Amino acid sequence: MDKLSFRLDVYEGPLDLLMQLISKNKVNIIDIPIASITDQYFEALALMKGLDLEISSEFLVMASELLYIKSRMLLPKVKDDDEQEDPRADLVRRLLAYQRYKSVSQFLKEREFSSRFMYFKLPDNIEPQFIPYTGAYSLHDLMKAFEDILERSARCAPPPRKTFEGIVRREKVSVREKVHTVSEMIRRRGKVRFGELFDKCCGRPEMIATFLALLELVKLHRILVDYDKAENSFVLIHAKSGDNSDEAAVAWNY
Amino acid sequence: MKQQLPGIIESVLFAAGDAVDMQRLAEIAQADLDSVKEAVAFLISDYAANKRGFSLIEIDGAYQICTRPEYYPYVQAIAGARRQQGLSEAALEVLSIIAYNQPVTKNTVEHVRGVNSDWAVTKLAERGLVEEKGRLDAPGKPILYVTTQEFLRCFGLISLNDLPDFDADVVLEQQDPAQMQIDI
Amino acid sequence: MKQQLPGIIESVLFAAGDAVDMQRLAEIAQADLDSVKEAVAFLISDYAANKRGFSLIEIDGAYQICTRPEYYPYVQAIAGARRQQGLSEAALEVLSIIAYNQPVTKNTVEHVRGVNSDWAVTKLAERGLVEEKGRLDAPGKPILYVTTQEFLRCFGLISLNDLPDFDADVVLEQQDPAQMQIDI
Repeated sequence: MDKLSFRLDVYEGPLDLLMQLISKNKVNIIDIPIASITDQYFEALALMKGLDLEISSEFLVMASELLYIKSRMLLPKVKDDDEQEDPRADLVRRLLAYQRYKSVSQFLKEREFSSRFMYFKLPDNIEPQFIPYTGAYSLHDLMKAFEDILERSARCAPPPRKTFEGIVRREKVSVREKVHTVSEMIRRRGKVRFGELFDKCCGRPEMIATFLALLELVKLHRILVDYDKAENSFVLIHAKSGDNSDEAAVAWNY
Repeated sequence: MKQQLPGIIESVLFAAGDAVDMQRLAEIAQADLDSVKEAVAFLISDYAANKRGFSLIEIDGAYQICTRPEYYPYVQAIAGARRQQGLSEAALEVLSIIAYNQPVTKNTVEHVRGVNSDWAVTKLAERGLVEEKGRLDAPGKPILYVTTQEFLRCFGLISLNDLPDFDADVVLEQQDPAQMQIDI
Repeated sequence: MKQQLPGIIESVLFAAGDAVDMQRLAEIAQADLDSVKEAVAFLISDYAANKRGFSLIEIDGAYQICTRPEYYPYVQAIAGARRQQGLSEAALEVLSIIAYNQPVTKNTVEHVRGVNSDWAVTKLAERGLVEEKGRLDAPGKPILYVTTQEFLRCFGLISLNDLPDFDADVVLEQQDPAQMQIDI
């Protein structure tokens, strides 16, 4: 038999090495010439060792298994003993099973990039349904919401004047002005959350002016107040049927 | 318009997830801008005419593919248990402040709100509604935040110009107490 | 099949991103399973006939929408090129063994391969091709592994039935001892 050349780095394990030897020798897997295959197996290990390749313990376990089978094969056979199994039987079973998975590996390898040319998409963020709240609300609740914001603003350290240099045009806040601002904001957006009205306010005076403007607009039916349970917040809705006269009409009171 | 252009645009927009600038779309499809616009117009009318599941929207010079609004009830059904929570009150406040003042530092946001806004800013960034964009040329080089295209998409805005106008004179200023008495 | 069904299916699959079980799809669309299958077949042929940007795949009783492979050159321009690195021989072996024997312990895998398979199993789990699913009711309670939907998707399999048939137990023929003597 020719000296075999081995692809040293590709043995997945002792079974893989054995399969390669069997295939090189063109022998039947269920009728392995144990003696010669065992010799070649040891040659391969020696070669691996010579090349400083790490030989994992599994290769050594298989080596001893092969020697055991070889020795049993040399024992005289007891005639007419059907119970006696071929000493190679267990190894052959393992090799056959391994061979089948090997062929499945090949099948998978060919299909490995089946979806490479397809791109998938991440799930969308799907927002929960908005359920408008139509229950009753009281002016007290509205006042309470405003108080919360005022209370919070009290903790707000005033920003240094310097921060706003150049953008400050006015130092006063009038309710009249706020009526305009608030009504415009609600008219343009259709619906505004209560808290949003105060986002831009700094200091109690501006907040109070904003709130008074809001009350005025409610009184004039220019806006409607509803409560959005999901958001746990009042929402202010533009009232199409409301009185659309000039803000001046309401601001004179102040 | 080459025959495959609508398909190319669909697949690119699908894979991108986000909005894709129309100029960039033209480059990718190796087509001119007019052809891209034409193909997009074709897709929009095709989706509508055949009641398809998609719709194509234009945001800020970019296109994005999304589900057709009329099928939203079905789409919501798939969300089922993994329904996402809406934005918190705090997050909405921060978002509005950033939207109107961008680019803006967290410090400014906190001044306006009067409370620490770390968590809300982080949350908004996580959800892709705001993002970092450079640093302010000031001591400490604080990070500047801007709103994203996702913000526009989320709130149904075509551009930031769609935000309701705020009077410029609603100013973050400490009031003179004496003055106040008169005004209110 | 109601007229809007294809559109509903498109929008739900689009929003979900993931594969959606066909039964669940039928519930959401308020249609029967056959109608859903019919609508999906319509979509698949429509996408192909009109060179649309999408394709619809079936995995394990679920449907998923993705980009049409022929537009990959364009899509990769926006979404980035795909990693070309294939699985190692060892990983493919482990995957085959798990696929046919699931749920299966690492021990069994190692017995079949005749070699330690820790690394390969870890690698496969990292890539989402296999996952843990419970433990074997045996001493040491070893972890059981199964293949995932991602495995089917990745390898273009509709279900595990698409794996090649194994010959039912290859029968180990009892050799004639006399014959054996000659062989050795």
